[in-house]
Amino acid sequence: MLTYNKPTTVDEAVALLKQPGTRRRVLAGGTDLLVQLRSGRLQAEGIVDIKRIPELQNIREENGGFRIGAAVAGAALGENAALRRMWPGVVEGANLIGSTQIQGRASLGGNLCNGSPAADGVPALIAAGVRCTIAGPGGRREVPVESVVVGPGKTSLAEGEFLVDFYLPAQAAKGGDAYLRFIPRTEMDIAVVGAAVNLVLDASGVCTAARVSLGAVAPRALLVEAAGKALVGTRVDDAALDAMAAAARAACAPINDKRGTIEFRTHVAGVLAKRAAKIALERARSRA
Amino acid sequence: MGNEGNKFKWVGTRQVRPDGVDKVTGQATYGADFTLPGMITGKVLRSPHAHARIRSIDTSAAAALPGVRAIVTAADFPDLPSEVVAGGEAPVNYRHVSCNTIARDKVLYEGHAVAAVAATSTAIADEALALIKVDYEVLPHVIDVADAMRDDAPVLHDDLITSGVDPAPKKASNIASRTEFVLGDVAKGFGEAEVVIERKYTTQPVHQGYIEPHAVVASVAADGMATIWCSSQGQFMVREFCAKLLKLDDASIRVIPAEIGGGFGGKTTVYLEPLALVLSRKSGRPVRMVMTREEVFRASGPTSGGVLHVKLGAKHDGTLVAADIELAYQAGAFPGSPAIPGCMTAFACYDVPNARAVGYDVVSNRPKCAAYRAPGAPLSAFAVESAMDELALQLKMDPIELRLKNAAKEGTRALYGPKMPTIGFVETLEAAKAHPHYSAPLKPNQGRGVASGFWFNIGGQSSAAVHVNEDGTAVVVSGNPDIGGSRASMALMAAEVLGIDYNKVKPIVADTASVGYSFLTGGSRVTFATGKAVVDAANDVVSQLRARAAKLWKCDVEEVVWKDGVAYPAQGQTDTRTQLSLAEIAASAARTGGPISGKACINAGGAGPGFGTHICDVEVDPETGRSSVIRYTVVQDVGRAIHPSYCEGQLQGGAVQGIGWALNEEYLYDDKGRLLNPGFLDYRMPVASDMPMIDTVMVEVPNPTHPFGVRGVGEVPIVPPLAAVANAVARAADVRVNDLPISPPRLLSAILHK
Amino acid sequence: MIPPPPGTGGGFPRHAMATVILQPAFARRLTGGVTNLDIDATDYQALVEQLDEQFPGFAEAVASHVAVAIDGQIYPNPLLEPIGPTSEVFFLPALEGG
Amino acid sequence: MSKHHVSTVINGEPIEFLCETQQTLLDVLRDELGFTGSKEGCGSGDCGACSVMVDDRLVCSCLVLGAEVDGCRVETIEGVAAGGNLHPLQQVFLNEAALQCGICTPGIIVAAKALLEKNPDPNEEEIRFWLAGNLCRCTGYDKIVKAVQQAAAIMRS
Repeated sequence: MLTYNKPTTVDEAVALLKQPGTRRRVLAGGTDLLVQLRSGRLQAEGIVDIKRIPELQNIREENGGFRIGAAVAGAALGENAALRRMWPGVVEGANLIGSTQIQGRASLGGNLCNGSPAADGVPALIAAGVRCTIAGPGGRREVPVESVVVGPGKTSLAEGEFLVDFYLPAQAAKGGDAYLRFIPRTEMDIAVVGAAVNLVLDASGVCTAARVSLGAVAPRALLVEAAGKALVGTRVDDAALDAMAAAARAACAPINDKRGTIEFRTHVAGVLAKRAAKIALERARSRA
Repeated sequence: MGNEGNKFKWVGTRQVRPDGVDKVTGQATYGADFTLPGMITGKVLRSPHAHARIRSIDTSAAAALPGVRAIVTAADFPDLPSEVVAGGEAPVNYRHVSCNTIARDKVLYEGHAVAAVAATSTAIADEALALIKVDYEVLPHVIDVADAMRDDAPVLHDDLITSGVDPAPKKASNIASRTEFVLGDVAKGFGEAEVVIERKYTTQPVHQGYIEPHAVVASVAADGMATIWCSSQGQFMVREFCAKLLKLDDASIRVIPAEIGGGFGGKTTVYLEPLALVLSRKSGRPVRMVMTREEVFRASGPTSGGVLHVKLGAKHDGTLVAADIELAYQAGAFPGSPAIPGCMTAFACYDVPNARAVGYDVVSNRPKCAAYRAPGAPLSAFAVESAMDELALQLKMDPIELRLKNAAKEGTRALYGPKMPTIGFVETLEAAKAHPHYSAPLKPNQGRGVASGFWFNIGGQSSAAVHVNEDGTAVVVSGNPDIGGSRASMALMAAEVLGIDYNKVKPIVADTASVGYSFLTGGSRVTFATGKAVVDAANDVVSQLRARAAKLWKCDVEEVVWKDGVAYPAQGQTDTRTQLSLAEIAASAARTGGPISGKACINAGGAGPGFGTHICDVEVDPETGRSSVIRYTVVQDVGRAIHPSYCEGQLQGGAVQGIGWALNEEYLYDDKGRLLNPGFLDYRMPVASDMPMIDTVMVEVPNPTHPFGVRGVGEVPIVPPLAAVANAVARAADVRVNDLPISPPRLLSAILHK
Repeated sequence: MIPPPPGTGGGFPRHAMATVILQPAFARRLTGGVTNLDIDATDYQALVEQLDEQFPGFAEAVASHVAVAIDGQIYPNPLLEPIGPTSEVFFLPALEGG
Repeated sequence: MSKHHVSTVINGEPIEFLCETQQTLLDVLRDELGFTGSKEGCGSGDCGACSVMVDDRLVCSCLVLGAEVDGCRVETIEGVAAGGNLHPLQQVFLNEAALQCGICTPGIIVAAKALLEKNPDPNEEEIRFWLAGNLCRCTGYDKIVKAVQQAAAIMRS
């Protein structure tokens, strides 16, 4: 029989999750977990609902950046004006997860830990240089977001560990980010390609730092360092954007599946990276 | 369009549907909403293989599970002969229906039902399914229609000999039939042609996509009397199929129609009903069965995909002199694709002196196809209307002008034989040409496509009764499920004939024991055929009312005329003292001979053919291959719009289904023949944000065989969109994709390699 | 009240004969390939009886699997539909719909 | 088998129920409590026919466990009409024929109501994207979008 617990503290949750022998699953928004349990793709003997743990449900400003609880619903992220202003790309990614109804439940923590290479919430987090807090039997540890997922459906979380929150650093004075994804329809699809760009300009408009992340073109979301490098030291002109797009395409290792072909994913990855970079550039420039 | 210039008081007005309040408040009872005391749950065990022989089924472990009340397999069903017999209106092979309901000997597609369990809870039923041991001998399978036609293809049915070929083939194949229609001399026609377009097209099977999964509650009493509550497109169809499959009398089955959550043709056959009936009979408990969405995709019928070769021959001035189409439609696991209507409708829009259509009905290891809006027509229209667009481009002719030049009119001989009766195709073309949409400017990467379409529409058997209540209100009883506002149409027509307020007329959809036989809600027949029955029944009431007035006035019935709900003496109609309203006559019914009730049972012929012309604008993103429909206009001859809003709804809904068919909807299989996208996530039906508003223009060329001029409207609007979209994309992207769906990867690849 | 639709009642004065037209495949099976036949009948049943005399098995063949078009109007299951002296009669596959 | 005891407020009325972990809120509403206005079209959050409000958030009740709503407020289609009076959305859907088969209508009305409470004057694009999670196969969405616009206008005035 399937158990259900709703701990109110992180320690309580860890205690439940570390119990040997019982396969317990962490429930945040449940928009992936419940579907996978019903379809039989996942098995579980117990469900640990982490939404009643206060720190997993709040968004707070910290050292000029934001700490976001792993279970905060997409809709709540979208309603936070300060967060939207500083990290519009991160919020765009989070808000592209599913329908309005899904937004009422789906969390960034769940989107990440579900381990899908196509997760819309993840590339922008990687581009933003986000760090995650993971709690477990051994206490808490902090890791870069790109190290959490290791492959389709697989994370680096150890037995009994779970994701507590994300720390989004302060955006640079002239920094901007953006996320774009391609789907066949306008809504309700899994990303066929996702691209996030976060770049920083100096006073003269030259790019001093850039991070480019791609989704759905490899077994997990990629941080494409070469693509970022292609922008650094440039004014993000067409030549630089072409070089960046070429680097992005070169990093793609997609598959043919029901959602897209290798040719399509590789080509569109470059297209979206370029379009996202242009939006990020505009946002960086528009900052006072 | 409202009812401006409308000579009727109610017909043509936009009234609130009588069943509306229940449907906006959540009170309406659909298939899965019905419960009975003691009801238990039925679930189906489905084949994991695309093609396999069933060596044995061991249900003993499942039967031993506490809470399991009944288990059925094909052994519980009569082994019917394989013969085509007359069904409700069209021929049916009941063995095929039976074997599709529950597999006998062989499973023919992934998801094919092999056993069913009834248990006291869904969890127990699921557990029981897992305990049923089926020993399969897995056989090679074939999915695609072209592969299924090859000599070396795995054969699904050892006894399937291609019909329509003489001499008849000696060995079995997957080709169930070959059908040919010929008009004039095609070879001679192409000899005279100055321009010839010859192309190959392919389309994918698409699901009707109704949001309500199939659902049924069946209860069999100790005396064998069965009652079935279910949502379907025909309670009489459900009764007939259950009776034939289980060798029962029609009289021993009563089917009570639930509200139906969409059908579009997909609910014109049975899946769960016979299983639920037998499970209830075995368990002695009412049994409810509801499909999951995944089951709907894996086991219920899509419409066919096909391979179509089209050849058009024309003069330089655009006059068509010859046309040829050869099409192969995949039927799924059992014969019965709409290849024949595909052939018959292919060139029906045009006056072509020399034409030929050849159709092949081909089985493969997919769910048996079911009807879907204008079955067969959208595929052949996609091919023919795409070729017409290329012809127009090659002749540097306006695509509407080309169609006008060749348009079928009253008296035009159709390839399938008869001359066209009164039709309104030219009127739809003229209206489309005059529509502001057609001359609106286009931006870069935008293109405008035009396409037309035809559907016969059907009539057939319908029954109706009109009861006059003591207070002068009336009840209209008919036997067709209301799938999109037909109760309102029935009430409007009855109110018009009786001459009383629409709100005093309450329509109901009766069960099989409460109204005479009525064929399916389908084929765009209800407002036409059942509407005709309602009008006849109301006229029957009117003659009774006149007779009652005559009695009260002690005059001959001929001396009583009926007008606007009031009986007048034939002479001196201004003499208001001697008028009798319907209410007054109803009040005196007991004195004048008892209740007043009219009925009509008819077999309606002369359904007026329907034609439509669609204009579609798309914008293509040349870097990603995405096509966005940015403007869409549907023009259709509806004969007479009884309820204009619900007519428009049919036009809009049909168009959007066609747009989904053109752009994204398809079935994806792995190499084992297993469906990869059995859900709304990856079976991509249009969502609200994908669509623009769908503009509609209803042309009214009344059908002379209907008292109000009604033509069916539901089928036609899904016929033109496939080509309208494809033609728009071709003109926007400057590259033509002849294989549906025109999904982004497919279009981008065409753009990158053009 | 609404008048009955035109052309639904009564026979026709007899002058010429109705023409029955069959699709080639159908004709090969039933009439030895003859696709056009002139029949003198006032209703559908009489027409089929005459055809069945000339081509035994015809009546059975058209009993259930076909619709019939008389002067352009399609009838799912005709019996006494009137046939005019200049009528054209076609046998079609039965039609359904979604 | 021990069940979870859940206390909740549904359409303003305190309601307690027992459920197993795997029962979704939709299962509980339909099978245990008789609120069959919420429909199951897919069971995977892709069709929106089961849309309800939980603590003022629009969700698919097929993706919420019954056990999760302990102490929460749930609003379903059955609670949209105040007493005998239809909500403006319901009345406009009737007047404008914004439904055909009606199976998606409860979910769409619940979702549209949530939109209008958040944004009293949405434009066409905002309505279409807000309702993208509510599939309708009958109407092509045209009359639904227009009905929501018209209801919004009525509710503003």
